[in-house]
Amino acid sequence: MAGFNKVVNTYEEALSGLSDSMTVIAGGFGLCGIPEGLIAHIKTMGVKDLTVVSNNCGVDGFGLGLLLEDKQISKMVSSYVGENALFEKQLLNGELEVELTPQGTLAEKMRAGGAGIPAFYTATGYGTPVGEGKEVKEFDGRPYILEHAITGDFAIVKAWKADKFGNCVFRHTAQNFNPMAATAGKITVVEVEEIVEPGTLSPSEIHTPGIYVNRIIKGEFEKRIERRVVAKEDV
Amino acid sequence: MAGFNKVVNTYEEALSGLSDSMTVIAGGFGLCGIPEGLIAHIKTMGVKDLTVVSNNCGVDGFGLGLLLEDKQISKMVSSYVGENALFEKQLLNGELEVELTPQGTLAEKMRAGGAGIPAFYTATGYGTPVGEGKEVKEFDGRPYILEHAITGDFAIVKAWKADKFGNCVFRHTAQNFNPMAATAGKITVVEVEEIVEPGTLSPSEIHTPGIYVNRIIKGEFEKRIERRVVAKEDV
Amino acid sequence: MALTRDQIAMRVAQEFKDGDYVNLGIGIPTLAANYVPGDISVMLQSENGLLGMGRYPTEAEVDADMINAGKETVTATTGASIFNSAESFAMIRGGHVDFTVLGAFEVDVSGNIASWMIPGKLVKGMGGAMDLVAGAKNIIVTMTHTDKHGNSKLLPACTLPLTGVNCITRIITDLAVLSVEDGAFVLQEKAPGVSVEEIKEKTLGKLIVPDDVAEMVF
Amino acid sequence: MALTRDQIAMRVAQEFKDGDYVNLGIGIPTLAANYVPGDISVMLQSENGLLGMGRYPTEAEVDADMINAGKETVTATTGASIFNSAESFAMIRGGHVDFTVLGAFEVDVSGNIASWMIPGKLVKGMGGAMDLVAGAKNIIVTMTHTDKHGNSKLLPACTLPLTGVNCITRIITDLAVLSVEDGAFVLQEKAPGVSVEEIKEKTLGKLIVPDDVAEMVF
Repeated sequence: MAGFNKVVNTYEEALSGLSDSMTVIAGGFGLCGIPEGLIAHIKTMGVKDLTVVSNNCGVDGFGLGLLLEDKQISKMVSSYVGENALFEKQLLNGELEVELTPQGTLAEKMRAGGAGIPAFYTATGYGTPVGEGKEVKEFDGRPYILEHAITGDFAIVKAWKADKFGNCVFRHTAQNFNPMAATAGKITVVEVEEIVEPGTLSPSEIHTPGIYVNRIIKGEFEKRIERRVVAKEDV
Repeated sequence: MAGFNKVVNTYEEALSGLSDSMTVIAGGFGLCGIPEGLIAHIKTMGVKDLTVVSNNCGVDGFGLGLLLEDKQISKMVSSYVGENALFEKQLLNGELEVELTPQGTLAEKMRAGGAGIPAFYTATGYGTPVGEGKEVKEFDGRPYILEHAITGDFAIVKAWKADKFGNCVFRHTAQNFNPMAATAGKITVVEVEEIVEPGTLSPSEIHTPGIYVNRIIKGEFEKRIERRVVAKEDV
Repeated sequence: MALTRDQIAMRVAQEFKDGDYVNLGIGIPTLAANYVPGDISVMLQSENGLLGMGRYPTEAEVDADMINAGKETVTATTGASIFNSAESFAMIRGGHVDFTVLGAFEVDVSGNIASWMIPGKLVKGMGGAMDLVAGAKNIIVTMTHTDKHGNSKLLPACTLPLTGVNCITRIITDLAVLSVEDGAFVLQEKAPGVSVEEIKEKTLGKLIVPDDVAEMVF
Repeated sequence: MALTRDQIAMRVAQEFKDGDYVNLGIGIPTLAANYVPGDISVMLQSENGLLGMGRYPTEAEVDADMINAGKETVTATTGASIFNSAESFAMIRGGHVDFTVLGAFEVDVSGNIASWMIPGKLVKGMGGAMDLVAGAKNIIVTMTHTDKHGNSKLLPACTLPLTGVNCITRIITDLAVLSVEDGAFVLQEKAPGVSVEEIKEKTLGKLIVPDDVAEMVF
């Protein structure tokens, strides 16, 4: 099954073909379940004018926040971008554009992109700034807005384990946007904690089937915690 | 967590509230992964004029085919109904209406119904009899048709294991339409091979979260095989 | 006396029924989890993909892969399920979550809510709030009755950009419990020691006051 | 000589590249799995929710919960994944399956295909065929060049209700391999011993015959 072995050994190979002005879809929620090494390598590559689709934009100095340092991102599509001073500055300067998208709509847009559904109706955002300029249609007397799918030139994904064929499982809430991102990239690159042999993962427990995955790289993860909250009392 | 214990002990309780002219969404593909006991009990109940949404309609004398015997189904929404002489007869007699729906569109309609998406665009069926009378819209120069979500008064689902809170896992390809059906019923009833204690199933391996499930009943399954094909040579 | 944040949360928790699935926003709504009556259980949905959110972890339990929608470290309860963001919002948008509790800057007599954006201030984003107000079966808004300048937050029409339209049916403030019905706020309960006059004075939108208004019971 | 069913399947299998994900329809397409060259591997997608469909089971392996889209008992290969029908068709509709091979009653010079319904005959349904032709990157139609009455199945325009429009790019029959380009069939290869004249005669739609037409090699 040589043709299905998707493991690459360097970040150069993993991100080969990524160039200026491309759209990159990134998995992760806050700093949880983000492809740390892939993001760091995009910084090293120095590609510019990226559109990045991700629920958040990391924090100053970590995660996608790294790509703000050299102004590599020209547009973010996100639901919440409040954790980042550099982001604020570039936004106010007009160096960075942001398309705020409701979190559920964002997840569904990625899923739709991967699933060949060019657009869908949702009540989310109707009558709000999000609905402005969008097609409205009533179903059963309730108004809905038409939202379009998102696809990316690249998708960068963080999984817990993947087998060499690209079948992935995610750990706890580090799953989040990763499975949808994986379906929506022309080239999908998965950075994992552990690469296993095909057959190791139970077929019915696979979160992302290998068909969506083009390249797999073993990463090292800091897994920085954004808000460490610990139980106050004995539990 | 008494409020989350969804286990019922009789089929009467499991299907309480099901009445004439309702829409029932059923999981299963062919005879694989069908809620055998729930279907048999619907026959016993004798409710009539049902609209049944299911990829297939069982075979003569088994599965949904049972509900044809007393003409309980007035309309089927399916992708393929070719395995059933009684079905043919009632269709030709005009006793039964069938709305043929492409398999992927059917799965997506159920998912959309459960996910609060009233309609979506797909290229499937454009330019064919399936597309007739439906709204057409172009995206990136390709025409797509608008398909509407499906929801049911009841969904009947077959799972392998469920915990008492309704978290379900499915076995092998008996998964098929079951997870989508589970999301699309106003009342979702799951018939399972085994009921387990909450905490037994790993949270990240659950196929259907309990929030979708209203009632759980332990069933006995014949698991009839539609096309038993065995390897001819030594393997 | 106006309620404290914890008292508002306590009153919110009285709304829950045994077996409810509930999504709690950041702030006062989150506090409500501490006051769920002992004889019922609710399951908390966290929109980053967790149904069955538990307490905060001990030091030993802290796990970077286990967070809630507020990005705090958290645990899962027995019988929890974990899933992706599309599934999480399918659940929310599809109306499977029984209750959403969230804060707001303003609500109005049409059931509109503004909670995410103040023009001129930096906009951080709506997160999942627009999906939640569009999808949950019952939405409870918790907020103070007036802003820090004493201006009413219960208006004839919201002035800020909206989070959702025609979706708010119940409001719990530091002064009162109100429903939204047919273009008016209807006073359901008042906080202990708060007069109907004070509530009238601080409610700018049309307010209907029934003959008999109960006092909240804790 | 016209090809046998197995020879058509053999020629189909030559189209596959190492690492392709392939969906094979019932009939001749399914046979193609037997002729995948030894130096490449393909993974079979079965639209009921199985990626990595394997051989038929032994008696001991037969499992009612493990079937393919033809409702036959099957096994899964090492590295297979199993998922629900919405996910399966997300994969198909989203263009992630490299090849779909399916039979047809008719195809035409516009790349239209009719494969599921003959008016006046009982209609059993399209199953997943409409999704497959709308979604796969490459579709190969396998069929006999003519029907049992000798009528061409390669037409200027399909006469039967369609399965999909503008989607067929490659056809492998018992007589030839053809592509569909700019409103015409283009003859790519002929079966061993079959003359260009016979192919011309049996192709009702516009046929372009290049100067040099290779013979199939097995």
